[in-house]
Amino acid sequence: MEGSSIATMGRDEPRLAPRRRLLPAAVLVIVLAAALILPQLTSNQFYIHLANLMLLNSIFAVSLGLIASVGQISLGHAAFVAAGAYVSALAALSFKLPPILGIVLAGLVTGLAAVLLGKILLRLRGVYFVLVTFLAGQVFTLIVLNWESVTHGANGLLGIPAISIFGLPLSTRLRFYYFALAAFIIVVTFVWALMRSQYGRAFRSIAENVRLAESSGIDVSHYQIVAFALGSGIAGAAGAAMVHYIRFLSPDSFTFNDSIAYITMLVVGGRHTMIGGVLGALFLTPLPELFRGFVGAQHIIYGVILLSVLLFIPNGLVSIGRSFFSKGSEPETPK
Amino acid sequence: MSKALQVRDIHVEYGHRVAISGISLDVAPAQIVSLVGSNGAGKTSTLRAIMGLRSPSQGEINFGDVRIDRMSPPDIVSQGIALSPEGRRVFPRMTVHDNLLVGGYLQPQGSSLHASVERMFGFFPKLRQRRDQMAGLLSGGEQQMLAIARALMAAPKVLLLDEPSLGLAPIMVQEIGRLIETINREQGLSIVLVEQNANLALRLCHYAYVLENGRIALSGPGAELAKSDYVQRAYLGV
Amino acid sequence: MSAALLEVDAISRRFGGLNALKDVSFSIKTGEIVGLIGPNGAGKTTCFNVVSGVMSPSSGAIRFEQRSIVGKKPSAIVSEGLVRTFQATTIFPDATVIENVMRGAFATTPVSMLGSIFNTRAARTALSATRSRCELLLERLSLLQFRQRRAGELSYGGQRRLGVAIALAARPKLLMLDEPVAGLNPEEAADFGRLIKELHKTENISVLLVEHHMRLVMGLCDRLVVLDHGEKIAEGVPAEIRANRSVIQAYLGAEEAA
Amino acid sequence: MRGFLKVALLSAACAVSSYSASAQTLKLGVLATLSGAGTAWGMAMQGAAELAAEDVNSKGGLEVAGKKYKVEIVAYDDHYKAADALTAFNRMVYDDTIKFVVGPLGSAPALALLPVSTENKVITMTMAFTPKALSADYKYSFRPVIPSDVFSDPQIKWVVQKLGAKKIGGLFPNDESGQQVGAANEAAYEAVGAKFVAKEFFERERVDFVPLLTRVLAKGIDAFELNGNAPQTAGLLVKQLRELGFKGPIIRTGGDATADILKVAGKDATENVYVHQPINTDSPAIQEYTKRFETKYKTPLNAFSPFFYANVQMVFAAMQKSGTVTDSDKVREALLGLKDFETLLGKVNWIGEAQWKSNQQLDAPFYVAQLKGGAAQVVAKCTPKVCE
Amino acid sequence: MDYSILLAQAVLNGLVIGVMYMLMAVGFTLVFGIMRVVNFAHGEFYMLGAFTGFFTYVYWEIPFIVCLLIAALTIGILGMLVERTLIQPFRSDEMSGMIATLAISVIIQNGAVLLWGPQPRAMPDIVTGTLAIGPFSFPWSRLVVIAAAALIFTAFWLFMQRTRLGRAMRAVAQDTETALIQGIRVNYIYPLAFGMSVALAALAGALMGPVFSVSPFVGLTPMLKAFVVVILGGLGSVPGAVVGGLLLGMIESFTATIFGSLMSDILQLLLVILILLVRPAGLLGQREA
Repeated sequence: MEGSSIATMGRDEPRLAPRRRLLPAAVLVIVLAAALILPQLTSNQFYIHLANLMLLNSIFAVSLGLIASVGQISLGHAAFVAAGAYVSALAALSFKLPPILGIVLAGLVTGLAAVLLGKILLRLRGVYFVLVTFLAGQVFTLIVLNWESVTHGANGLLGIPAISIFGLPLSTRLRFYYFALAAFIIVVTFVWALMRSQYGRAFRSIAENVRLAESSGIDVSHYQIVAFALGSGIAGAAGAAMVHYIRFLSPDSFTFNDSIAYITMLVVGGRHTMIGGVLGALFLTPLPELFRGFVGAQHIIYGVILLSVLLFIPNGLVSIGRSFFSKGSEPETPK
Repeated sequence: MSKALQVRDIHVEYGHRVAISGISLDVAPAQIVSLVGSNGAGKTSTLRAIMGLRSPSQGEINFGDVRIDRMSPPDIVSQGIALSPEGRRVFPRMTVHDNLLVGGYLQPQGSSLHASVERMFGFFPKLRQRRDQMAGLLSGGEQQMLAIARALMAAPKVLLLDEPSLGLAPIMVQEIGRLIETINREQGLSIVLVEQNANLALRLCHYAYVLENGRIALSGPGAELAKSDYVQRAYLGV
Repeated sequence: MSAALLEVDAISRRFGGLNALKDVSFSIKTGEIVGLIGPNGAGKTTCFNVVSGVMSPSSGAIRFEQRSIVGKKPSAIVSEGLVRTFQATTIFPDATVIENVMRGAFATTPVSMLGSIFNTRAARTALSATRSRCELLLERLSLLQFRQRRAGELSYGGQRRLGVAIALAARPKLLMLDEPVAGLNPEEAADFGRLIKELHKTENISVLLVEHHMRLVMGLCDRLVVLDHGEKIAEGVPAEIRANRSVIQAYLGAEEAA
Repeated sequence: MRGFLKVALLSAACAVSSYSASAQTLKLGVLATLSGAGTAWGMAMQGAAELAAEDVNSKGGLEVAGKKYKVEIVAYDDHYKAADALTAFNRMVYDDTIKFVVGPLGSAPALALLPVSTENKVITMTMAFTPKALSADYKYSFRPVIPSDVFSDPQIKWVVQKLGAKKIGGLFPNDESGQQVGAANEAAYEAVGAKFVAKEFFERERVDFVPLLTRVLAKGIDAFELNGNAPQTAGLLVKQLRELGFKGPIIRTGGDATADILKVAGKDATENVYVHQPINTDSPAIQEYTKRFETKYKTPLNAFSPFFYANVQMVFAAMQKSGTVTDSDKVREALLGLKDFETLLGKVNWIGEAQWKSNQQLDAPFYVAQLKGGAAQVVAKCTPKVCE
Repeated sequence: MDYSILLAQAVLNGLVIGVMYMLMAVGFTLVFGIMRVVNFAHGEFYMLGAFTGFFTYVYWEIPFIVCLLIAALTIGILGMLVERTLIQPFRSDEMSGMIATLAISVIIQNGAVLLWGPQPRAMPDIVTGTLAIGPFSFPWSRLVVIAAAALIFTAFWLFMQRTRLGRAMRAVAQDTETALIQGIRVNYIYPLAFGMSVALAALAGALMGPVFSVSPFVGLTPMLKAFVVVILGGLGSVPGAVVGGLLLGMIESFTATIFGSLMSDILQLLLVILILLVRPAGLLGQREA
């Protein structure tokens, strides 16, 4: 996963020399091993909680990146996360549906909703799509807030059960961590495989030149909807997973600010790459904790760091990693 | 009114793409100079370099005794060079009148500016009729006139015209041609004319350069070039 | 040989109150090279857009291999074998040259989408076959040496050729070229003409060509269709067109008059 | 996976700091809204904790079982959001190993972290008005402030009888507390023979209420109820009601907003306004606290602050009584055992057995005041049963 | 209450919030039109304007109109500095620029909390009393807002239409490069336009201060509404912002009076989405090439 990216994958990179291929593979193995072992070494539940949020946020950012890979930025992504969360939470509370199935259901429902919405909204491109998704997200929040008979309105949903796998409830942070890690690996692998496939080729074609993509026989509306539905479906499923971890859900849980947060992760990490979204989430999620003690100034420091990253690492955190791996052999091509 | 424009061996690149590799031109006062060549030959890039929109990586551009190739476009405008860009590029949601006023942005404001506007209306009576219309609603030919008039509002000593005939009906092309001659004659302005319509360009000019692949392939007085075998074959479709 | 490959039957297209195309009809037989000429604003590009499905005609019928293609998406029309290029250079500037052509071959790569996700043996085989085909195309267009370069870095002429390579990768039966040599120098233009002729011969591709370069058009085309103000004013072999009075008035004469 | 490096570094840094500080220190958490629109309430809670800590620290620390503990306040922001509150609370519980927390603020954060506080036996002093915040199942959750569903009934009865109001109107924010209060209020008014003829909800961000008030006034109301609205909103409502020409009584039967109503609406608009007053502003102890708070924080006192101050004092007393600062079970027992505890609020007790099967709700006297000439004058003293 | 009174009340109220939305949206759309920046910090400048108006009026006790001028000037200059230092680096990158303005918004808002505390402050009325016309009564405080906003907007409009700088700004908005070759120094136009834009927001804030109240958080609502207005009227279109602002104000006022607040909010958003789908560029917007 490391080193390859949405932007460069499928670009038919020059075959790497065996040693150059080995380095990323070795890094991958080490990182994976660390991810498996590290949580065992700490007894501090807080870090594990933080790690869980980092994994979930990574999935949100990657799923948004999938939508962005057809050149469309959604400002309503949190609405899909919330929709998934509500589907699974309500299914668990009202119909006693096991959360693990609820997560699947959430993914399907939000994906399907994205297909229907996409047919209408994806006619717009660029900044207009950004704006209409913003509005759609606002409408969703209002509906959830006011459809009290189903969503309990602002009161929120309490007592949402934890995920349970073969009778083992994932009620501790550590257990959920391994579940989230598995989900993260599945999602990242899936998106990586997708972007390497003909789908990825179609997505990138559309992002780069819609007209030419269409006249190359690529059905633009179809592939845009596929990307939107998959991205939204993954977000919905991850939202569901999150709600069975937090176990409380209200209309405030996922709002416009969260949509913005996901975009920020993508941009700070490096928006043209999948791994960028992951890096952004891993960097920004724990960032506020570093200065949580400075109440009041906390947000100011966060804002300053965000600005600094944008100013001094304009291509995102991923550009640091990439220059490390490529050792300057391949000149950076400006967008 | 007697400054000469000199371009000395300029090179321009866009990223890895070389647009111009060593072009030199001379534009004497009150002279019409045409640049002829196909798309991508470097004609527009040359005008953009003169105008300061893209600095050359090598070479020099001098206007009189002032070196201008490191100046910003506004500074170059204030030196007395104006460009009517390719595709006309009028400000579509501004009136004809406002377009002209913007053209005179660096000129002293007030009554002398309004006198200039009146002069333009004298030159282009059609524009007077459309004074308060949005420029985007004008026909192609009228937009072209507006673009030229707007450039003239800067009271330039050298006028750069990029493809003034592009996309115009033949009758309009002829009218624009006449206008160019008139401007040159009456105002004593130097004009650098970039044209795909080689016929028109060679007929109007005193001197012409044929550009190919970012270099000058041929140069000479317009009438002479028009007679050359090579030009006839390649550009006049004879 | 005599069956019409493309039949354009009385198509019209209006923008607001403006008639960009009015009752235009023509047809192209298999194996023909047909030129579409006319002054700027005559409706050539609109005609291209309507035939390739980018916009739908206000009225009229378009048949490709006897099947109506009106209302079909451009991508579906491409799959039928009708492929176009665009006036300006249209490539995917950020992708490599070979990836550009692979994208052009998207619809003609016999691979299941799922298969390509799981990278099955069948998918790998199909993709590598496509890749070989694309490399062949690049070779013919003298672009092979640049296969790993970013397409945006190619020269102007290189980008134009790449545009054609992308179109050819879709295995067209009818190739619609929109001003393919605009902006090329005379030598390049002549080379380009030879290339089209050769492709036409070896790949058995029919061609519809919009072009202002009269030498190329006259030398290349079997037949010409002339548009002016959205209407067809003449049709015939090059020699007839050259002698046609109304064509001279509307179009060719413009040069003389100037 | 660079994030893990970050966490590792973070954990190292925190381990060092918490080790060096743990020797004779008692850490008290404050988890409240310290940014955004709820900041005023959050600061009231933070200030209360800090002032109570100052009291004991100035005497060399809190003496428990012969040892002196310096009280240190650890304040985190919950952003008024459940997920953020949970993260901050996790850090408090697991990283800072805090057992006593002033907070959380707001119903969503409170509900979201009940399982964690129960599991880890962390005593919380909640400012959340949802009835679900207290329960025998969540036995470490205490509420030192007065929620309107418990206390508004006697006031409504008193006000309705005194003013003879028949038709009541009200606007409530469309959030958890707004929806609760709206329903409770309507029931309480109807119980004493008045009728709630106009009840409207609005989105929290709204600042212009004139269209809604126009709508409410069109129903011909005698009196207007302000309960459930944030202090600033209450002030705006009074101001805009008066601008629309409404001259009838305006009532607020729960939640302190007096200072803000006076500030926002101004002197003239606040005649004929009756407000719930959680504290007796005439009491010297309260006046002294107000002065202390306002000198230190340069911001007007929010009337909930003394409740948290009193509550922290009670926790300290319970620690001394039980002889431990770590065993929250023992401290909880001792806390519940405090009877008629003397505070700046007067004598206070724990109640709630009837509603929640557990005494986790603070009982303190409260007041009804009338606004006159830009100041509040207490006109009745109340208990949960009756106002006089 | 009589229906005609209800109606008059709704119209007046629609006008008040409409002009506020208009002032906010005009500045917002100006910056987008000229610089392609979606300025999420726009609301914070509204807030800063409200505070400036508050402090100058309450502590210096100078005429309110002078307070307005001071607010516009100081916040305008602050805006120019912010543009020069923090927004200019993102000129070619809309997405990073948008996130940069978010960061700026976070910094300004929390800085205001640190400086001035979270408490809302009530501003004394500038004028009191009501204007009674027959059965209708209109509070002067609101009428003053409408009049002032109309005046400010007229001044702005004249500046844009009749002055050299105003024309230059419009030219830059329509075609930056062509503006450059008319001799317009685009690098000075950007900070100037940004400064003017936030000065308009500051004026809106200072004007609304006495009507509502002043706190570090008052900027959020006008900012979100400006966002909606600009979508409705067309991104980058000043006339669109005017029409959109007044229209949204009226829609909000009438739907809230007739259907209540919740329906009003949903109806507004649905209407805007519908308009966007039918006319993607908004009511008066220009489709981008």
